[in-house]
Amino acid sequence: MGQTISFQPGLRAGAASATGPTAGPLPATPSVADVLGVVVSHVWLNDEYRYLVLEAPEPAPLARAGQFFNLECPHTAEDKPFLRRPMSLYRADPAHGRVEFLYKVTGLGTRALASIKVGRTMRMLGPLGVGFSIPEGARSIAVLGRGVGLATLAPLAEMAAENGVGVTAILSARSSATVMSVERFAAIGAKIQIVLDSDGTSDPGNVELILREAAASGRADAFYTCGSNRLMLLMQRLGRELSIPGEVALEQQMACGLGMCFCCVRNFSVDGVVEARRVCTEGPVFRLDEALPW
Amino acid sequence: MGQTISFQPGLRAGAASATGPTAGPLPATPSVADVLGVVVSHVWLNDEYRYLVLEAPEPAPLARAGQFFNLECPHTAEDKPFLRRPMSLYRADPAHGRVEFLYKVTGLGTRALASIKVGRTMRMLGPLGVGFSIPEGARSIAVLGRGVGLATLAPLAEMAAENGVGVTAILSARSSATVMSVERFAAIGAKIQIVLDSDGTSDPGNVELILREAAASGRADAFYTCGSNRLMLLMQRLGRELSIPGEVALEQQMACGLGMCFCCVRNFSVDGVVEARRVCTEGPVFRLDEALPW
Amino acid sequence: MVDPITATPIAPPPPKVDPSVRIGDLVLRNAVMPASGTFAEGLAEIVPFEKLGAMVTKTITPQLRGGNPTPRVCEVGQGMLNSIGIPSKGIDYFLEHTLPFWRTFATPLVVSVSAESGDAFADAVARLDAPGVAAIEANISCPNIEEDGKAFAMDPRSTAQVVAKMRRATKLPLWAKLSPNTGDVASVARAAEEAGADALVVANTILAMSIDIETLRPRLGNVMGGLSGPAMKPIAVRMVYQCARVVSIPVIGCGGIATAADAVEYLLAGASAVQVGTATFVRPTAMLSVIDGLAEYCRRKGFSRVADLTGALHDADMTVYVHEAAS
Amino acid sequence: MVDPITATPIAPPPPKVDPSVRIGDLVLRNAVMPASGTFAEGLAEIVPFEKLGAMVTKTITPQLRGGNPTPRVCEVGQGMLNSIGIPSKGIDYFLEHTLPFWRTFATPLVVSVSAESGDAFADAVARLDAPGVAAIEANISCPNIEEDGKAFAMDPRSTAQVVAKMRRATKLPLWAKLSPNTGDVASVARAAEEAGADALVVANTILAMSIDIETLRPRLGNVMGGLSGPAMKPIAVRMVYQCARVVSIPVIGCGGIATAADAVEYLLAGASAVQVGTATFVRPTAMLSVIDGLAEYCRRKGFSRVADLTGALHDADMTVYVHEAAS
Ligand SMILES: Cc1cc2nc3c(=O)[nH]c(=O)nc-3n(C[C@H](O)[C@H](O)[C@H](O)COP(=O)(O)OP(=O)(O)OC[C@H]3O[C@@H](n4cnc5c(N)ncnc54)[C@H](O)[C@@H]3O)c2cc1C
Ligand SMILES: Cc1cc2nc3c(=O)[nH]c(=O)nc-3n(C[C@H](O)[C@H](O)[C@H](O)COP(=O)(O)OP(=O)(O)OC[C@H]3O[C@@H](n4cnc5c(N)ncnc54)[C@H](O)[C@@H]3O)c2cc1C
Ligand SMILES: Cc1cc2nc3c(=O)[nH]c(=O)nc-3n(C[C@H](O)[C@H](O)[C@H](O)COP(=O)(O)O)c2cc1C
Ligand SMILES: Cc1cc2nc3c(=O)[nH]c(=O)nc-3n(C[C@H](O)[C@H](O)[C@H](O)COP(=O)(O)O)c2cc1C
Ligand code: FES
Ligand code: FES
Repeated sequence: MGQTISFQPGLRAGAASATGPTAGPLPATPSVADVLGVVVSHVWLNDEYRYLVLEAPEPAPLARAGQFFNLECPHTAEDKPFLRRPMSLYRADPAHGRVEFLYKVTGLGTRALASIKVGRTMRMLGPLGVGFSIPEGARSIAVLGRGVGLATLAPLAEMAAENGVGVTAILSARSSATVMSVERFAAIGAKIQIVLDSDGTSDPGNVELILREAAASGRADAFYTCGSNRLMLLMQRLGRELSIPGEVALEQQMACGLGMCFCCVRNFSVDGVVEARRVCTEGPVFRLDEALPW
Repeated sequence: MGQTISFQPGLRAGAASATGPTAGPLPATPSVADVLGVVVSHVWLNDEYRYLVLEAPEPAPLARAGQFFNLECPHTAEDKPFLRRPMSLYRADPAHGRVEFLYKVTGLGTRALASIKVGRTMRMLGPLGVGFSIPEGARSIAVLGRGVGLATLAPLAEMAAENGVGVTAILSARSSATVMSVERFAAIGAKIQIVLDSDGTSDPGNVELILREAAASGRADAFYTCGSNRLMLLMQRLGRELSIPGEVALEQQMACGLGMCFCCVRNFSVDGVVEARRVCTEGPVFRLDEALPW
Repeated sequence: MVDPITATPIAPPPPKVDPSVRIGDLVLRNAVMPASGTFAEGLAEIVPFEKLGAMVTKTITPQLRGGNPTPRVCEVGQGMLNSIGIPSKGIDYFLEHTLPFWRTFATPLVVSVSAESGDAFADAVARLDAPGVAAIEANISCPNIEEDGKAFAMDPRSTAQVVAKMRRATKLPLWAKLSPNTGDVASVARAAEEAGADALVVANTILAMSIDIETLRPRLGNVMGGLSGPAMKPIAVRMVYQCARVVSIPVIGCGGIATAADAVEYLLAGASAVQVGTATFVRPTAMLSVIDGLAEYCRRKGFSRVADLTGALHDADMTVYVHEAAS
Repeated sequence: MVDPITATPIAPPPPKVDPSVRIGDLVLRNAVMPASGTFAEGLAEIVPFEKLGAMVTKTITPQLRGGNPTPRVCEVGQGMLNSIGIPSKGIDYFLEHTLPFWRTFATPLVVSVSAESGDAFADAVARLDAPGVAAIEANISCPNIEEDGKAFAMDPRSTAQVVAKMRRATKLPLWAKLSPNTGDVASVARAAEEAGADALVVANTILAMSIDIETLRPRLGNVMGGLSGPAMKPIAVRMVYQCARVVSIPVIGCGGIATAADAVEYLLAGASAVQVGTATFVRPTAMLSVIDGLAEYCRRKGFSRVADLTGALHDADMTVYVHEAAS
């Protein structure tokens, strides 16, 4: 993607280089810490998704779009998650010392997480990983997300807006009941297109048309996607064809979140060679053109 | 102890014989079950002891003095007891379907138990084991208990009273703050003697005097003890000397409570031969003269 | 479908699931039985023994034996250690006093037996060939006095020897219960099969230890003891998988089974039946819920027989290095 | 005592505890270090490496290696399975790019190494004799291609061979990391000592397996993987106890240590130091609390040196059958 505006809170050891550890001591002020957050709000948005707001000391609220935290989920009578669970930043508010998450209750860990009550504390390790970046000179970006992937893209849209970059947001969902974060995108004046399975508009053919139109009308100097393999492949193909740089936020099972255990690797195609990278440290945001489908 | 009035709810397979299982099918109506109790009251009596009242279906409230339950303690954030914990019956109230316990918070399991709230349910396996029996013709018995052992003896005193048998109760404790169940013994008109470490009255010499006096004045046709090795040895020696039969309620670590795992054995001296018996099935109440110190 | 009387539509009855399994010549009404040493007469009031696939006795030794010093059990996280030892009243006592009790139930009785040498094992097995005994489970995880106290099942050679001697001594179905305290359970399994075992039970407890840091003493009177319960499940599932790949006799899975889901894991890994041990201490009715839950799982997943779960793991596309450690 | 300024009585300062331990010729500032494969540069922002007794690298192999298919980890109760494999950029890369980073810390660096044959091990060890490397930890729990893929440390003979070859190849302190996947860890320990190991690390992960009963697939891409975390602690404590009784070189305990209490158990069982692995994933600062908690425990119990905990178990009055299984 050539030169980029860096919105990173400072380079970290693991993030500094995708090819290996850096020599030399690390910066004195830690930009990652295992802090204790206090739950200030925790509500259901619909049957599956919960919205969690915590008050947390720095560096947590300094997290940037695309970064994530490794959350220590509580234990309940039924669910006793052993490892932490990674969650993307949904919103960081350094002024009020707040960090927000939006998550889908899927299994053991998120079920347990869903039980945490307002006023309780939770350990949160982060901010972790490499966040989104916007290429220098970009005037407008196109973001395409589905499901909980929209949660990851919402703070990117705000970061773009803050930097005077326009946003076209294509929000894909099963039905209108499960589209999330519309207000977030609307608030920054994004051009929003909602596409649904229920009325067939989420069909890749239709999404392709929307993306092509955005590119043709100069509203897509960069592509961003999260949450769907199919949409990632579509955006990748178009990006290659139209020479539009892009980024994708990926998920993989994690244990440490800190680049130590090597369980979170995914394969990437780097100049035709397949290379394994750790999603927690080299990602979770990667170059769209190097990503491989999962 | 010669002929005894049986206060047992019905002979059980394991309890029927200390020398081995009985041949033949078991009684059709189970007298042991794993029932779900509902906590109706749960309070601290002092810094260490808690008093727990449950509503439970039959056969639980049919439990007799000296029997016990194997309780499934809840899990808390800190304490996750794996096995159940045995607790003596403190009071059974078949009319109101209630079962009560009095316990000391000592470790993992009782700490977790202490957390259970009114309205919550708890699995309780029982009634288990062989309870107390009173020799036929006894007009008055002497019970000697210490600490939580008093809890085990309280229902025995009531059983005696119901059968027109008088009770002398010697209650030993560290200080007056930790004597428990005085009202229970008082309510049935027992002759109560409180002996304390704090004023030296709990000294074995003094307790011996009290017991000898009870025996001399015809108030000790049988001896019962629970909760102290030292007091058990004292009562055993006096019982032998004065030819007073007796019973002791013993404790041992338990896993199954049902005679299956053989972890709860204690040694007994039976006609001069040392024999291992399971406290859960052959006990927890044993003949005083056969018990060995622990 | 329509209700013939009310003429209202009714849901089709849930598909019938055949819960029975076959262990060699023995057909069990279902796949669930107790593990040796965690089952006895006292459970009859809580679990109707007629509902079990089989009954398995505590291990019996030829002669009277005392067992280990107390404390004999301790908790460790989601599991427990035991060093009960094998207190036993001897085979004669068993035949005279205990067997008649078990004979009153229609459920097959498996008698667990242990001895200190191959010959003693053979002798014990011969004496147990009595009416009411459906199969012998040889607990060969016990120390072999001819091998310096090492358990027979720690080594394929001593396993082969002891199983062969027992095989000659009885026509009863002979199950060999393997020890997890070996580096090569697959070879031990093969040795037992070749020597004539009709089935394998995998596995006994894992040797372990726990220390009370306040008293600075071992938490078991015997210093070390056997780990059982959920904590050992992933290790025993692995062993069942390794064994089932290399033998053609049935494998009975054992270790940490508390729920039907646990039992399904063992069956998918290759077991033909399962034993439930420690879970019965925690929840005396555990075996009953495993039995019901297995049928329910089959219904939900479209298996018409519980026996069809055996080895139904989807691993055909995966490379397996049976001997390879991980990290 | 009285405060010299305010003249009010003050509590005597808590007795000083010496936290240092000695592993052969190496004196460590405390008894706590990370376990191989659970530690890397990324932790530096959270744990000041200067506070650790030592640093231990992820296992390095002579050549570039890829590692195993995903999923590479799964949870099992209070533990996890991993089949990371040993992805490695090779020794040359390590010496050139990674070692300089580690050299910037004053804490001794232990380099974990693995290879597929005795000669390859010897060659690797020789190449790692570089400034900044304080000791070699030989991960001999890995498969030996000359023995059909069985791990070196499953067997005393192959352990002796590989350790002897390494011993000749380096003057650096040589630690052998043993596998729990053996029936006789004490003999393996003795073999390693006799062949020249300076210390033992006991133990690596236990081979295990977990199945997703909804998909009917193994939960690890590699089918089987290594169990780590609290679930394995009682097994590894037992192995440390067995090993420490038969060798006179230091034993480093490893397996499920999450708290100072866990570490104390290992030390009492005979360990001279401990490694913390999985716990760091769950609580990245776990090692720091183990370090502090060890000193606190010593203070409370009246030990003036953490090193005095080693083997301080009160078991003199107890009979121990080192090889005997339990049930
Ligand atoms: C960097 C990153 C950011 C994420 N951000 C979000 C978010 O903002 N909102 C949200 O709802 N989800 C997010 N996820 C996915 C979330 O971590 C998983 O849904 C969650 O771990 C599921 O755990 P579980 O125990 O509830 O589910 P289970 O299915 O029971 O999990 C079983 C195991 O699989 C792992 N796992 C399952 N699904 C995923 C997944 N999609 N990604 C990684 N591991 C998985 C779990 O960690 C656990 O180890 C993110 C994942 C990553 C890697
Ligand atoms: C038949 C019987 C009746 C009992 N009745 C009562 C009662 O009415 N009130 C009461 O307060 N206590 C009673 N106890 C003792 C009670 O069971 C223990 O205090 C309790 O198990 C301690 O568990 P913990 O986890 O809190 O303590 P910990 O000390 O952490 O227990 C550790 C282990 O030791 C066992 N254990 C510890 N102390 C004892 C003990 N004294 N007896 C048996 N096992 C023990 C526990 O079961 C557990 O396995 C009785 C014990 C038995 C056997
Ligand atoms: C208290 C106890 C006693 C045991 N006694 C025996 C025994 O006598 N013979 C035997 O073969 N296994 C014995 N075992 C092992 C069990 O049969 C079983 O193999 C092991 O506990 C693992 O299964 P689980 O996790 O379901 O308990 C015993 C286990 C426990 C916990
Ligand atoms: C994710 C992961 C990776 C590991 N990688 C290695 C390794 O490369 N080399 C090694 O010797 N041990 C490796 N181990 C094993 C650990 O070093 C340690 O022996 C084991 O995890 C037990 O300790 P624990 O319970 O504290 O984690 C690994 C363990 C885990 C969980
Ligand atoms: S989660 Fe451990 S390396 Fe990425
Ligand atoms: S507690 Fe199991 S036999 Fe007594």
